Amino acid sequence: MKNKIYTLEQVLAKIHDGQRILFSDRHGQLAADEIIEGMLQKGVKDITAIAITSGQPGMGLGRLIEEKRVKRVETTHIGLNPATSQQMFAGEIEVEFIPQGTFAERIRAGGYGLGGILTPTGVGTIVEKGKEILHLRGKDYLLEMPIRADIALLRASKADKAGNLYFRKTNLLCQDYMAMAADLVIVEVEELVEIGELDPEQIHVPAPIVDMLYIRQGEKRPMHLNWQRMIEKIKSKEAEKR
Amino acid sequence: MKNKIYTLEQVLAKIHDGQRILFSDRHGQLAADEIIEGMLQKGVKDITAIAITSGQPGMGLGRLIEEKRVKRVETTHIGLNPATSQQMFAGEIEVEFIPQGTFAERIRAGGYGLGGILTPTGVGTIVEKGKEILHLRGKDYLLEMPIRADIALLRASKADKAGNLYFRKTNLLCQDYMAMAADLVIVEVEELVEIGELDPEQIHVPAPIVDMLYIRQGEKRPMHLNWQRMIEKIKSKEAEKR
Amino acid sequence: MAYTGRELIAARCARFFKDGDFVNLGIGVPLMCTNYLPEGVDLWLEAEVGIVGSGATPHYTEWDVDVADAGAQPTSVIKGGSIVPHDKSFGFIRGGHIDACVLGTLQVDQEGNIANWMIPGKVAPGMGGAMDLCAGVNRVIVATEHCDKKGASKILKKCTLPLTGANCVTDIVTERCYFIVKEKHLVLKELAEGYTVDDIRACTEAEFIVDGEIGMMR
Amino acid sequence: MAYTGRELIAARCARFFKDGDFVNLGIGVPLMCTNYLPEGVDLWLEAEVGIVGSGATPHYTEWDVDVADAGAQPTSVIKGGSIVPHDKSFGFIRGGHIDACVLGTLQVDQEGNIANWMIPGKVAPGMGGAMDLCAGVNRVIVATEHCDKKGASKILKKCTLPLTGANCVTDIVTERCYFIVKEKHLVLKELAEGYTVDDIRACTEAEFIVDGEIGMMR
Repeated sequence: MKNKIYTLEQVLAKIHDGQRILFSDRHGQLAADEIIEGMLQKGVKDITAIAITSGQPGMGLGRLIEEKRVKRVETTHIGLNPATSQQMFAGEIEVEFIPQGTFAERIRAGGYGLGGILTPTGVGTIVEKGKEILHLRGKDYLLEMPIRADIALLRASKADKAGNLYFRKTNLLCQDYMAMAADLVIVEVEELVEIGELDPEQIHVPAPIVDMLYIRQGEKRPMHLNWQRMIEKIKSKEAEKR
Repeated sequence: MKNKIYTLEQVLAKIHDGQRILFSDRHGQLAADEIIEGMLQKGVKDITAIAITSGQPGMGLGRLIEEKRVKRVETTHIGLNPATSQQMFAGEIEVEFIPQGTFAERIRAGGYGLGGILTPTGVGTIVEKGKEILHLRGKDYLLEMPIRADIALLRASKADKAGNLYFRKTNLLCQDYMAMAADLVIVEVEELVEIGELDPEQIHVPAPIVDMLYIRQGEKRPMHLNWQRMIEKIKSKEAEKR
Repeated sequence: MAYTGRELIAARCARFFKDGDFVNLGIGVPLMCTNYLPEGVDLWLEAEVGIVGSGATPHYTEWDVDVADAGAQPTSVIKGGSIVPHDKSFGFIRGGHIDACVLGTLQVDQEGNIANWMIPGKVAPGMGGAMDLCAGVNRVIVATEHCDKKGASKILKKCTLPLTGANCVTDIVTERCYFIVKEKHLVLKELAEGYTVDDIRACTEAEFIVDGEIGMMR
Repeated sequence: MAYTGRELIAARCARFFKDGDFVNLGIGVPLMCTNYLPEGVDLWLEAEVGIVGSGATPHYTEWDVDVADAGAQPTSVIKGGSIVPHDKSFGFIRGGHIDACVLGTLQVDQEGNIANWMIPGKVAPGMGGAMDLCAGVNRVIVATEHCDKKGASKILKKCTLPLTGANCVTDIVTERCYFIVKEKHLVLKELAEGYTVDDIRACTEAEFIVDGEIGMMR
C-alpha cells in the first residue's frame, strides 16, 4: 500500500509562492499550525488564502497575514484579525467577501465538478456586482462560480495510515468539502491510527482523496490560544472576588 | 417537547392522491414498507414518485407501480421492475430519466434553497433536451432545476423521540437530502431510542427537519425479498452438489 | 415585573417562538431571547458551524477544544442535539428550514431592507452568514435599539449603508415599540410602557401606519 | 498462459491501473479486472451507493441487510473502506477524483462517443450513474466484445443509439485489440494473439490508424 506519511520538509517542498491554498482555519483554530510555522520559516509568500475567516492574532492563517505572506483572501469574515483590515484599508491585501453559505457551495461545486450554482443569497446587495442574475420561477438567483485551489491544508483529529480522515465535533466545519476542491490534499494529523480503527461510517474524507499526511510533533489537541487568554481573565476575576 | 410519534392512520391521513412523494426506495429495498402497504389499502393514486430506482416486483415502490397508483416517476433506473417499463411503453406511466448524480444534486438543491445547479453530466445526450446550456470557462454545462416534493417517505435504522434520524451503512443513500426537500417528512422507523442515545456526530437528519415518526410493527430489519430468493437458489444449488 | 431596554427587546422576541421551532439567534440581544422563553417552549438553536441544538457556554473547566461556535468561542451541544456538515447548516438556512432568525442591526428600513455588515471605509468585518439568513429564513426579526448612540433613528425610509439583505425583514422590535413590515411600509403593532404614537413618530425616520388596535409591549 | 476472450479484456484493462487508484468498474467484464491486478496493485473500488472500497460478495450466511450495492445485491466494505453520502459519491465521479472507470457498451465510436443505456422503443432501463461517469471521469475505458451477437462491429464511425456520453472515451479494449481515442480518431495500439491489422480492419466499422509500434495484447 502507498505510503502517505511525510515529514514536514517533504510537505513544505510542495508549498510554493503564489499558490492558491484552502485553509481549514476558523478564526485561527483548526489550522495546520506546524505546517504554517514551516511555511513562515521557509518564506512562502504571495499566497491566495481561501478560508472561512482570516485567523486571529498569532493564530493559524492570522500569522501568515500578520507576516504579509498573503496577497489575497477569499473569506466570509475578517473581524477577529485586525491585521487583515489594516492591510485591506492600506491596499496591501485584496479581500473578496463571500457570504458563508455561498462560500461552502462554491468550494463544494469546485470539488464536485459542478460548473456553478444559483443562490438567492446576496441578491440586492453589493455581492451581486459583476455576477449574472437568473430569474427563475418568480425569484432572482445569483450565478456563483466554483472555487478550487492548488492545495487544501487541513487539520484532522484522526487519520489512518491509508489516509482516511475523521474530524471530531465542530472541527469538521469546511474540511470535508475543502478536501475535494484541491489538486493536492495535505493534512496535519493529531492522531494516527491503524487501518480499520476508524468506523467506515465515521470517515469524513476517504483515503483516495488524501495525498499527504503529516503527523503533529507537538501537543495533539492544545488549548486554543484565545481560550487560554479567556481562562486567565476568568481566573483573575475569580481571584478578585475572593 | 413536541410528540412526533404517530400511528399508521395518522400518517396515512397526510398522504393524498396526486401528491409528489420522495421515496427512500433503492430497487425495492429501504422502503417505508408498512406505510406503502397502508397507501395501497387506503387507495392512494395518481402519485408522482421520485426515487433513485422504481422498485422491484413485490418490493417497495414497485408495489405501488404494479397496482397502477403512480402516474409519473422521476428516477435514474427502472431496469429491475418490469412493470414500470411495460406501463411506460404502453403510455400508462410517465418516466423522466435523470442521471444519478444530477438526481442527487437536483433534490439537494430543492432542499438547500439553491435555484439550480450547472452540471457537465448529460451534455451531448438527450438529457440536454429543453435545458439551457451555459458555456463557462471553456466547458458546457446543463442548467438543472431543483426538485421538491409534498412528502418525503423515508425508512430510518434508528430514530430518537425528538426525531433525530440515523441510517445504518448503505441505508443512508438518498435519505439525508430527501429529508430536506419535502414539505412533510414522514419516517418509518426500525428502532426507536431515547433522546441522547444517538451520538451527535452520528445523526444524519436532525430532529427539527422531521415531522412524523411511525414505528414499524413488523420485523425491524427483515431479509430483503430478493435476497431471500437468492438464498433459496444458492441453497438448492448447494443441495444439488451434494 | 415590567421589562425595559434590552431586556424588553429580548422578552418580546421570545414571544414569537413556539415549542420546537428551529431558530438562529445572533450574538447579543438576540441570543438573550432564550432567557425569556415561555414555559413549555423549547427551541432548536442553530449555530452555523454545524450545531443543531446549541447549548450554554460551559464552565471553563469543561471546555472541549473540539466544540466551538461560529465566533470560535467555547460552546456545547444540548442532549438530542447534533453536529452536521457545514454546507448542510446553510442548507437549513437557505432552504427555509429555519423558522425564524433574530438579528441585530446598524440600519433597517420601511422596505424591509437591513444593513448590518459594514460601514464603507471604516468597518468591514465581512458578512459571515448574515446574508444567507436574510435570503433564506422566512421570518427575519430585527432586534435593535431604536436609535443609535447619537440619538438618530436606526429605522429609516431607506438604508444608506450597504445592504445585508433586501426586502427580507418581517418584524422590527426595539425597546420602544414593535413594527411589522407589510409590503414596503411599517405597521405599528405595540408600544412599550410610557410611549405614545407621537413619541414614536418623533424618533423614527421611517414612515409607519397604525392599523387596528395597538398592544402593550411586554 | 495466454488469456483470450473476456478474460483477455479484463486482464488488459487491469494493466491500466496503478497502486492506490480510485476506480469505478461496471458489472460484468469490467468488475472482472480485479482478478487480474498485478502484484502490489490495490485499488479503491467505488460503488455509487456511497461505498469507497467495495469488497467481495460475502457468503450468504454473512449478508448484512444494511450493506447493498447499486444493484441492491449483497456486498461488503473492505478494511479501510468507508461509507459516504450518496451526493458525495457523485462528487467523486463528476469532480474528477476517480482515476478511471471501465464500462461495457452497446456501441462506441471513433469520436469517443459511447451509447450503452437504451435502445429506443425496446429497452430503456435508465442511465443510472453511467452518464456521470462519462462526464466526470478523466479516463473512460470501454471494455467490450468487438462485435455484437450478429457479428456486426460495435466500434462505429458514429453511434446510432442515444449517447451515454459524448467525446469521453479514452480507451477501447476488445478481445481482438486495444485502441486509444485521439482527437476524434482511433489509434490501434495492440493486437491479440492471432490477429492482424487487416483482420481488425475487416471487423471494425470505425476508421483507425496505426501510429508507431503495435504491441501484443496480454
